[in-house]
Amino acid sequence: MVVQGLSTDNAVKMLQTMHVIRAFEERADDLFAHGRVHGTMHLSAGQEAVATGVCTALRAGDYLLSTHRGHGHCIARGADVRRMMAEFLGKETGYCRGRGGSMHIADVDEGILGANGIVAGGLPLATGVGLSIHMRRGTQVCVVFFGDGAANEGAFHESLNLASVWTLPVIYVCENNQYAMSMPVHTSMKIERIADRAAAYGLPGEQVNGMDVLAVYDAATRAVERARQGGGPTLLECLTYRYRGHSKSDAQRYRTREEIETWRARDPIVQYERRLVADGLLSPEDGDQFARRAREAIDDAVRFAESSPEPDPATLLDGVYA
Amino acid sequence: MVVQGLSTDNAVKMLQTMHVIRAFEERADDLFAHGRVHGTMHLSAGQEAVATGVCTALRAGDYLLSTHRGHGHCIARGADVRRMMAEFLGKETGYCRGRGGSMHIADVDEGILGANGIVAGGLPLATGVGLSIHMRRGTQVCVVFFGDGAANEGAFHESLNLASVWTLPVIYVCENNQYAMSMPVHTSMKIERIADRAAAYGLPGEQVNGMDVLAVYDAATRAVERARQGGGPTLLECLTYRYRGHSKSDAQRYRTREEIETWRARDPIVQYERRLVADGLLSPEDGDQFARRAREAIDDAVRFAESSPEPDPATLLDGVYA
Amino acid sequence: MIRELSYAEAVREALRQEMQADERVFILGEDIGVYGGAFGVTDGLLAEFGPERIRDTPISEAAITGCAIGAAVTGLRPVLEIQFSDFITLAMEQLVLQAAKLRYMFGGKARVPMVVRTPGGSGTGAAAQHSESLEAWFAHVPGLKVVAPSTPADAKGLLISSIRDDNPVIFFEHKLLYRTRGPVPEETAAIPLGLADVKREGADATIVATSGMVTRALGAADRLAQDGVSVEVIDPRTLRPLDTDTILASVRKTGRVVIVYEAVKTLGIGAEIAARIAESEALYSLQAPIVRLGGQECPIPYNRALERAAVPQQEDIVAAVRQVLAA
Amino acid sequence: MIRELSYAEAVREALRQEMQADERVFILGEDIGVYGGAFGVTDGLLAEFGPERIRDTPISEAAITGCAIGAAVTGLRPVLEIQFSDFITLAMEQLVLQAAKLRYMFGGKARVPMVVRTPGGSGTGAAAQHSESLEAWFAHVPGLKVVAPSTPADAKGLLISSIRDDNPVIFFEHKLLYRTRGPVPEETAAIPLGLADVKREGADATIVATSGMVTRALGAADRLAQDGVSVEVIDPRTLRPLDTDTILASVRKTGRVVIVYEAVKTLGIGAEIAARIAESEALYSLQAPIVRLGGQECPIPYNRALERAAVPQQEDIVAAVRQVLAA
Ligand SMILES: Cc1ncc(C[n+]2csc(CCOP(=O)(O)OP(=O)(O)O)c2C)c(N)n1
Ligand SMILES: Cc1ncc(C[n+]2csc(CCOP(=O)(O)OP(=O)(O)O)c2C)c(N)n1
Ligand SMILES: [Mg+2]
Ligand SMILES: [Mg+2]
Repeated sequence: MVVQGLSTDNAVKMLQTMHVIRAFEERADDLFAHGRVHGTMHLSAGQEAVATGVCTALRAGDYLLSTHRGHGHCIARGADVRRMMAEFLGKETGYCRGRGGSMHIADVDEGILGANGIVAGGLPLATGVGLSIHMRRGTQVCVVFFGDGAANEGAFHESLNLASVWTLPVIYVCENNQYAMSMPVHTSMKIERIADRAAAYGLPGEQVNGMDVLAVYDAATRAVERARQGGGPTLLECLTYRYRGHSKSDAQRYRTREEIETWRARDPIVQYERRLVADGLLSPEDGDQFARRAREAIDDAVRFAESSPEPDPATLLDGVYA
Repeated sequence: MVVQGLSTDNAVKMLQTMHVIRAFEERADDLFAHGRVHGTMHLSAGQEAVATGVCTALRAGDYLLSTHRGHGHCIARGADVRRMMAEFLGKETGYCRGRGGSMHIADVDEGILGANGIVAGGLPLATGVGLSIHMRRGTQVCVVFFGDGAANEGAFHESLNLASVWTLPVIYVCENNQYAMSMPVHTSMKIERIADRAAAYGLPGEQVNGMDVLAVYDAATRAVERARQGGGPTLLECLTYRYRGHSKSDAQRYRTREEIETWRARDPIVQYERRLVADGLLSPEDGDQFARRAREAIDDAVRFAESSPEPDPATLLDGVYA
Repeated sequence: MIRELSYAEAVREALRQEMQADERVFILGEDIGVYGGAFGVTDGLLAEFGPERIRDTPISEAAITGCAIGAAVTGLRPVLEIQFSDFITLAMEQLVLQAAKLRYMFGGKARVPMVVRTPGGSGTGAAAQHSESLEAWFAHVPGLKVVAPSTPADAKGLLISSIRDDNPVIFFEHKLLYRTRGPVPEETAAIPLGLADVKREGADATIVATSGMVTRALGAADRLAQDGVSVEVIDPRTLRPLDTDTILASVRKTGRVVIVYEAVKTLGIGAEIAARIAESEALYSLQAPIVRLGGQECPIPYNRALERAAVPQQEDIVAAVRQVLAA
Repeated sequence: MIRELSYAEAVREALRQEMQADERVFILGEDIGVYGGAFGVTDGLLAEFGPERIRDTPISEAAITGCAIGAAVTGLRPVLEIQFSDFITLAMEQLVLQAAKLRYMFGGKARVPMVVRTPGGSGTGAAAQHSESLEAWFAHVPGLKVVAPSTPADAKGLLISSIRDDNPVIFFEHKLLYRTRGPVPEETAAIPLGLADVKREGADATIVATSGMVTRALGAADRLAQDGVSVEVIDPRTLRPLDTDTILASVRKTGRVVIVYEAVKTLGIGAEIAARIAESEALYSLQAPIVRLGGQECPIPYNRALERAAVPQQEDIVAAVRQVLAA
């Protein structure tokens, strides 16, 4: 057990999950580069530890809301990469029958209430999910991810305040990856720590190293526990970095190659693998094998997606109304 | 000189101003009760010290944005009570030619950029005014008033953040009168001091006794000075109380008579008058005379308003476009 | 004889009965608890249902709308009150990009059973930021339903259907109607969404009127009847989906149409109604160009006379009917 | 011969020339600086004008809109970029209750000379929250002007007029048009707002098409010409105010009308155009019911084939013209 409450199984599984996320993102990039995708995408390579650490702290029945950069969240929450990939390619077998695409992957039955194309758009919804749990006297919690840029939207403010006054079981996870598209976080706000904004609502805020899956897991577990016990919401800021451009086409003129390399040197997967090996929970070969298996799983997902049927245009109007 | 930088003239004028505001509000209530007003109104009796203290800290050329409860702000900023009263009665001679009414009184030429019917609606505008001053290298400042309830709107968050990152000369004055319509401030947020929200944006926040016009003046003067010198925005919270109901019809089931009496015992006008008398700046008779003159000025304003013409319906479409 | 209720009471009765029948139903909004709502509609409900289900909120229109959506998606049936329909402008993203689209974007998966009740319209001297009639915006949005009752009975019956509907419904009440009275059944009789009501039958001309304009249209019809003119008055009641059939049938019968609505004329609901007539075979029945009477192309002014001039009045409707009859 | 520019370049040239000519003009928006805008429209302007006048903002659509309004009221002439027109849903209160109404509410006093530039439309696989066509909402609002150019030349000329206009203008660009090329005058020739353009003259039928649909309408007209059908194509260009005269003149000439727009059919701009025809004397010239081709009544789906099926295509326009001719 590498941190309090984490089983060996889960400790190992976290590494596997991070590999799958990385493999998914790399393949997505590749598919895009080869012109196989009509649409856009936002990759989370570099941020795997946040999704993985947070989602490992959840249990069945909990809810999750994600962002435009949501592949990792869904995978970490147990979504099927085949149906994700099919959605990415716009196929009928995808999670959204090809209607949603990368920015709207959802698995409503499993409590994944959707990626969201609107920056901070998920925060009010998550607050409502928290209200719903609260009113039904449930013991679930709701996690919502959002970026550093999203923390400047009015929806952030209104949502955290509401969750605070109503003591809702919502964990607001800010993935501070240093940029909102091209805007550096220190240009978009004049404070050092986004977590400090929690004080404006009278709720706990914590900043963690988002490149360290154990640190994320640990902080998330405490926040989840507090929420489950009726202790209300938490703002959890995870310091991380996106390796790729913002979306499909991004010349990245707003940052330097050196900066990227500095962060890559702290790669969450490499670091964690080393740690597990050092702790004797893993042999060095295991790590390579996980990476390979992850790529195989994604290969399989791509095969599934590519061999899946396109939606029938005659079904265009399906699902507008219940 | 009762506080730093305040001339005797201004010290006395503040008392006169507060009397005029009180008289205006009482007469407005009266006109309403007598069915002479078609529309709604929000009275600021009890809050005179905030408007007066803040506006006395301003100079010609500065800008002001007000709220639905805006009569006091306009009077303290030097607006003509005749044209205000005419507007209240919907007359052609009113500030807005009878188009705006109580909630939209504005004197654009004098930098009073309007009361605002939308809670927190003025904050983004004020931020833009600050940007405009900043870009023109002006030495003016912009003051925007809003309520405790408004501090929970997204516009509050976005505006203060922007003003902070751009170091804009805007003073955000929160009139915390303990209620947003029927909602007590401690139910609408889980923090003790709204001023503390300033920390979320890296800007100075200060809470003052809003029943003490000198305290308000003093704090406002410092904030205005800072803004004028390029030191950026301030969040100034003034603790105060509205004596009347929220708007025209309000059974006030959300508060007790005792609570109202407790606050009335701290009446800003009575207190300040005592202070000026104690300091020898005023004889006790002066105060009564100010009150009487204020009522006379309002009588005159009502006469002006009532004898003014109604707008001609043929001019309905005037002023939609420039 | 059926007892009479005011429109506000009818709304309240629908809320109360649905809350009694279904514990998933709850209300949230600003000042709906001890205050009873800005127009008194929820008065008394706090005492009956308590603060959990009659939930006063801070002033945060976007987030409370999101709260309703999030609660709806996870199994509750929220009824959100937006204090004045103007303030819905602060919740457009949540309503239009989230509530209306979630189900579709998710491949037909989630349900969003929520109602947004909100008072619209002018006539109270509340000026430009408290008098909007914005229903056409929402009627433009697939995924939403839009309801605008004109009588107490319709208000009750349509609100019941709206609460029971599994889709987001924007329910526009009208400030000037709150105190109007009419017969309302005591039982929880739902009126289906999407059905127009012929408020008065007639043969010479058709008036299609919505919300607060229905009363004025009926008044105009009375006035015209004195001159022997027989006017049919149709209230669509639901604006999305719009019951085109009932309207077209009337047009085919009378051949003369006046459409009356309070919202700004350009692109108000009357634009769609006129367009549906013009693109149907009913076009061939028209004996005169359609006349639309909508709000003037200006914000709502404060002064009473100006405010009156800004939206159609009974005499305008009478004149418009005479115009289509003269053509 | 006149040089060619892309639509995006034409917009940029208008911005640059107006900024050079008038130092009160400045641009604000998300990622418009070093990034050059999500669609590259402002690329290079930061280098030329510096970060004060090419002002990158945090992600705060409501407040940056308010910033534009506040700056405009106090003498500057801001041009605000909203990265995708969908996000304008977050700024409706500021645009509709403040920018559009300030002047009127203040008795005709303030001026609000600002432009909101924003890309609309589908076709890029961006799905339901990044593909809206919302122009009809704004065309419903007195106090605003609404522009939607379909060619590079119109984009430049209309943007110049919009920047020089003393009222708030919502300027809808179309994502699929950014790379289309056409002749654009080098000088700063303003095209007046409120004037439709006859993009092609014809005698047998009229197509009124807006924004991205104009190209498709012209394509359809070409196709129909092969069969000897002569189609007139009108682009209103400004949606508020709408140049009704030009449309009615064409209807009187051809007697057959197809209206094509990408927004959801119900209450899209075509509703208003059809209504204006139906309430005019031009009604008597109609030889067939009007046909409106609008977007389907659903959010924009992701999948390419579905996305295509959701909005009118050239072949749909051809079929619609055949239909009005057959009637
Ligand atoms: C309301 C809104 N504004 C702007 C955008 C365009 N946009 C998409 S992602 C993004 C940057 C978001 O930054 P951040 O919240 O830090 O998340 P990150 O992309 O870094 O994961 C922007 C501006 C959007 N989708 N929604
Ligand atoms: C956006 C918006 N929401 C709601 C309202 C209705 N309303 C008007 S004033 C008010 C209370 C405002 O409280 P606060 O900001 O504390 O100001 P106060 O009235 O106490 O001066 C409410 C809910 C409004 N005008 N605008
Ligand atoms: Mg970021
Ligand atoms: Mg208050």
